[in-house]
Amino acid sequence: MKIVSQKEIAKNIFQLILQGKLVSEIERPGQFVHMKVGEGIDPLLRRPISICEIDCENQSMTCIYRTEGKGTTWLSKKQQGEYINVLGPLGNGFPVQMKSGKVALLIGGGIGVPPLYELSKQLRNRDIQVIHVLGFRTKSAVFLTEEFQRLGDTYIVTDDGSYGEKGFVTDVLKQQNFDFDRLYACGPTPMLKALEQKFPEKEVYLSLEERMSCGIGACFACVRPTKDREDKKGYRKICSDGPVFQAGEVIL
Amino acid sequence: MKIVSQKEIAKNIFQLILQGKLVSEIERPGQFVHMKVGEGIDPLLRRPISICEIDCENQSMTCIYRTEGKGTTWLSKKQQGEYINVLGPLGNGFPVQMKSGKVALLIGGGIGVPPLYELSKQLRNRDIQVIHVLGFRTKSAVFLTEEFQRLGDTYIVTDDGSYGEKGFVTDVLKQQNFDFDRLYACGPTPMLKALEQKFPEKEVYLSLEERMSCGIGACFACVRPTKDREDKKGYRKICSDGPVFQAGEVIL
Amino acid sequence: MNRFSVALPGLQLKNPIMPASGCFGFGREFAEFYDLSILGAIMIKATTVEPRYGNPTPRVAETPGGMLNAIGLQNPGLKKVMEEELPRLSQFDVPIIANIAGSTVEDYVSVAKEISEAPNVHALELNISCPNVKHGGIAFGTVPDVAKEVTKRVKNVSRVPVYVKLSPNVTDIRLMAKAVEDGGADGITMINTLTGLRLDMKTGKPILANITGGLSGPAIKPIAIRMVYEVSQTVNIPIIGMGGISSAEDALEFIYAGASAVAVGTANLIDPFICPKIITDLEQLLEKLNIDHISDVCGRSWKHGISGYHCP
Amino acid sequence: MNRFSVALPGLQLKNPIMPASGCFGFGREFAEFYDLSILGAIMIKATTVEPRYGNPTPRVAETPGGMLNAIGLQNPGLKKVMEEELPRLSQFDVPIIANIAGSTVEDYVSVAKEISEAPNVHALELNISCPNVKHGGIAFGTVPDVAKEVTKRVKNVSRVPVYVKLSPNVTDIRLMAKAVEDGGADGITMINTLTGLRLDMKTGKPILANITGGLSGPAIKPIAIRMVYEVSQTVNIPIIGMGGISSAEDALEFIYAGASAVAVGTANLIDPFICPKIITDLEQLLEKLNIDHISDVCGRSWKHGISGYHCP
Ligand SMILES: Cc1cc2nc3c(=O)[nH]c(=O)nc-3n(C[C@H](O)[C@H](O)[C@H](O)COP(=O)(O)OP(=O)(O)OC[C@H]3O[C@@H](n4cnc5c(N)ncnc54)[C@H](O)[C@@H]3O)c2cc1C
Ligand SMILES: Cc1cc2nc3c(=O)[nH]c(=O)nc-3n(C[C@H](O)[C@H](O)[C@H](O)COP(=O)(O)OP(=O)(O)OC[C@H]3O[C@@H](n4cnc5c(N)ncnc54)[C@H](O)[C@@H]3O)c2cc1C
Ligand SMILES: Cc1cc2nc3c(=O)[nH]c(=O)nc-3n(C[C@H](O)[C@H](O)[C@H](O)COP(=O)(O)O)c2cc1C
Ligand SMILES: Cc1cc2nc3c(=O)[nH]c(=O)nc-3n(C[C@H](O)[C@H](O)[C@H](O)COP(=O)(O)O)c2cc1C
Ligand code: FES
Ligand code: FES
Repeated sequence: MKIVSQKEIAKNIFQLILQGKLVSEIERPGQFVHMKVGEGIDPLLRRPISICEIDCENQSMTCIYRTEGKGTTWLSKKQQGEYINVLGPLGNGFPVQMKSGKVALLIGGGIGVPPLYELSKQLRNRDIQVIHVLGFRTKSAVFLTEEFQRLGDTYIVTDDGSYGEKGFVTDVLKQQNFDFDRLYACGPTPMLKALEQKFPEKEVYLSLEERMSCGIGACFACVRPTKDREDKKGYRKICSDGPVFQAGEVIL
Repeated sequence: MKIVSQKEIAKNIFQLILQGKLVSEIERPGQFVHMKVGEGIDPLLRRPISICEIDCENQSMTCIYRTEGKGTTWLSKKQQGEYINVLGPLGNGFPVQMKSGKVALLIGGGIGVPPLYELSKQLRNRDIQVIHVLGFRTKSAVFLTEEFQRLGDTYIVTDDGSYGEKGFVTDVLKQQNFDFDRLYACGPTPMLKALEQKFPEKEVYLSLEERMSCGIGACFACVRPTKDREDKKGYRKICSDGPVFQAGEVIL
Repeated sequence: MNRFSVALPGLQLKNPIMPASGCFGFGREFAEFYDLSILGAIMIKATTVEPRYGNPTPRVAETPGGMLNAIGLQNPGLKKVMEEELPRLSQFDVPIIANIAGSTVEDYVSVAKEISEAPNVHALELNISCPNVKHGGIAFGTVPDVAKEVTKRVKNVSRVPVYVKLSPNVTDIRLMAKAVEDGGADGITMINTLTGLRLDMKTGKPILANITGGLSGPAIKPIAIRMVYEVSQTVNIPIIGMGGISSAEDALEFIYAGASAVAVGTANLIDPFICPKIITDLEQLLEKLNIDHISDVCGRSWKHGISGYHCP
Repeated sequence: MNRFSVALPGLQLKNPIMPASGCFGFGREFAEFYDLSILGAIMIKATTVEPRYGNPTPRVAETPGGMLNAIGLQNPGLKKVMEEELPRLSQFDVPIIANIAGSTVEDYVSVAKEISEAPNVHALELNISCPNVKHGGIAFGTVPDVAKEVTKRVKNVSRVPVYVKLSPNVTDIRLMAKAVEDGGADGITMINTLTGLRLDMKTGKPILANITGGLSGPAIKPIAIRMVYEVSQTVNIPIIGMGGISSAEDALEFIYAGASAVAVGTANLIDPFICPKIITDLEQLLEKLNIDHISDVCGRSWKHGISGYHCP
């Protein structure tokens, strides 16, 4: 896909806009793409990055990523007009079918925030009320907050209190005691676990991460066991069965 | 070093002008540089490329190379303003000390032609008469001929006769029976061997090629045995003892 | 595609390119990308008697020019493979090579006996080399007599030719090759992965939950080529070569080394279209190099003369 | 540089970084680039009783993320090394580890006896693993009893501690390690190169005149790390780790695996400044990771707890 633009929107956080036919195949928010980083054999594997926003008209999509290691650092050096080898869209994403007027609570942690943005937009289009609770490490790592605010109530916390409230997303939940019909979350596993435990009776969708190689369901790299021991398969592939699962489906 | 310009001057033959401090350390024509091609581990090794022309004033130098495999193909895609990791100057090059008025015969084959250009210029500066005999595979692979013509008589042959005379450089020698004081040559080994045999009595300098890794004399990759069996070491390293040797010093 | 057809025990290959076991699942996912009938064959994921869940995650880690995997032979078990996967694959005009694994000789025999009856299974591939399973795996693949024994027992019950997949984690792979040939193997597939380890910079601990994993990808190619070169001069049965293939040039290098056909593993995980691409490119490469038939250059690295020989 | 000093048998290292044998000659060339006294130690090129010319060229070939070499132990012979190379190196404040090779046990003994008397030689490194020499090399490095025997014999005559360099081309490297420990080795260096092969696309023939060569460089790192991990849990003598190191992170990964110090080989051939660079970077890396002393994290991959242990 062609790079339409790339910019650093927070410390080590990059917003990348890509254009290509792949966009028209995206079915749901929460799907991801698998990017070839580097031209040769090192890095060898693709890198999974969530789709953050779709612009069907321009056949473009936005990804937001943090530079972690070799692959994402390489990616951050690519410039407008250059091409990137992208496989996707992959995975199943978040279900958005919901009655209008209902309330959805969207909870994101750090680099788990991006896929919630397209989700929020699509829910709003269906006249669903959205509430966002977003957690970041520190002020310099905060991004996309204004965009979320435009779509609905948005609560921001940082680990060190340098932006928004100090604390974790779960602290906000304790304080606010939101009334909601469905919860969506993406972020670090401990956060997802906490949410799963906190709302056993609710309809909760969690987007998971796992080390991948193929990203298409062929290699069995990204498997997690199901909670249900009687489950026919006993496992789910994060890449092709997920990355979004209903809370309780797989063991976190 | 910084790329000042890069252009394709014949089919798959590129002229690359590089700028950097390294230039001021070049001592003789026939020295080479060792270029890192690719950013990562594949290709892993540097590539040896001869210095074709030096421009001390602008601290720049020209290299001419043919795209052979992965490394040179990568190099050919680099553009003006980009940087290349270059080690050098390496090796010893051609001796240019010679009385003015003498005649030097310069014989180049294919991609062995470039280092002869700086050599010819420096010989001309010393008022030495230069005669060039340059051989190429075919018309589309011919380069630098006008530049050589400006410095002295220049005979061109191609294997298929599509440019200049048909035949090998040795055919020109047979026909012309040049009178000369010293011979310099760079090109494929069979050509060098033929020249060595043809002029056993003459002062002949040959520039050799060998697969290298370090290029600085440390790894013993590029060794050739000496002709003299009583030689103290019994071998020479092409990279650090050469790449130029007097005919008869090493076994070709 | 005539310069491409290769006849091996049990296998009439349209071309010498097939996906390697474990890197193609049971073909389901790749069938969404292209028509599997264009492949020379398909090596399906290792099948065991009972379903296996495999190792905990992380199961993969990247290395310079390669990757480590410790999937742990996850598979749905013999019954499911026989009832679902193989029948589904029968819609494609392509021979299946069934990769079978187990912890005991009896395991191998049970799977071999049953799976070799599936109509589209044209050959078995005994995975005696998978380094990820604590029991069995290592020993079968590194002790010549044990390898010979399991080969013999499987040959006794199999209805189709048996290929044995060799592990590179041995001092002298020729001894292993000779042993399985003596055990009656119809062919050899090689190499499986080399055992490797990667540690996390921050914690200092292994990245893989299983600690070690199998190294595959371009990094291992020169080792694989060396081993094919050695084994092809040692045995009289054909070799399907693999290890780091990601281009037509790589494939041809294995043929030169002495393989009659090749398998592509890790590269499928990076580019799902790699097998069709290699098939197309290889045809052009042969054209360019004036090679009339792929089998003409099998073993060219060690055979005298330039062509006319056929492997083995 | 205090968090960096490492004490090993015979060696008081300023820092745990040294160039590996064969990738640094006798230091001459690198001395033009930087002051060799900054190095932890120097492993000089293999020395044999008589001068050796080595193999015909080509002697090197590139592979994905690695290279093959078949230099063939070219060296000026014991006499020249004693009279010229070692005295020249004595201008630098750096301990020398003399890599010694031979075709017979007697060869090793002769070189060991004499070279261990050189004042700046602080340790020997027995190269029983060089895969390039037709006779001796392979057997010494792959048969435990033979390795033990040569170690013992060399220990008997050496005035300095003896490290044995292990070959990775074996089924179980722990057996080799145990054998040389039993033979009296003071330490182990590992790994030497893996045997590999590359074929030319046009001719189909081996690129190296020697046919096979030793694979080194980043490609082999995960195999080296795995082996250091295994051996450091098996023996009670320290390990100098090597194989594909080209950054401070790589160096630290070997320490985590169980090495007490590390050697850098192939990377010197690509960047002559790599050793000083790694020394500087490693200091910063330790700072960043809050590691007080390099020895605190030796073997962290398998030791319980986070620090406080020293290797071995
Ligand atoms: C479904 C999915 C969606 C993701 N979406 C995003 C996103 O939108 N933005 C973003 O910044 N990051 C996202 N990640 C994480 C992202 O894939 C990793 O940060 C990235 O792979 C790191 O690569 P690297 O080369 O920079 O790091 P390295 O540490 O050099 O990577 C080494 C290897 O580990 C793998 N790896 C490292 N961290 C992770 C991780 N957290 N998850 C999975 N594999 C990992 C890499 O893919 C690679 O194979 C997502 C991960 C998954 C699984
Ligand atoms: C002293 C010296 C000076 C040279 N000067 C020039 C020059 O001015 N212009 C030019 O076009 N070429 C020159 N060459 C040849 C040039 O180095 C090779 O063409 C180049 O290394 C090929 O690299 P590649 O990655 O494109 O090919 P690949 O075939 O992919 O290279 C694979 C490996 O083989 C080595 N190799 C391949 N061909 C040669 C060769 N002919 N000589 C040495 N090593 C080789 C490469 O360096 C690399 O390590 C010179 C070689 C030497 C030794
Ligand atoms: C993710 C993964 C899973 C694998 N699973 C199997 C397997 O189930 N059975 C088997 O015999 N080999 C298995 N292998 C080994 C490959 O079939 C192949 O032998 C090896 O990876 C070398 O080839 P490559 O470098 O092309 O990947 C697996 C390899 C990978 C990377
Ligand atoms: C060109 C070259 C020459 C080598 N010569 C020797 C040698 O003489 N003695 C020895 O013990 N090891 C020798 N080795 C092996 C290295 O010392 C080292 O063990 C191996 O290359 C792995 O480390 P690396 O990947 O950092 O290169 C040589 C390696 C190379 C690349
Ligand atoms: S990454 Fe291969 S199955 Fe999920
Ligand atoms: S290339 Fe290393 S000595 Fe010449």
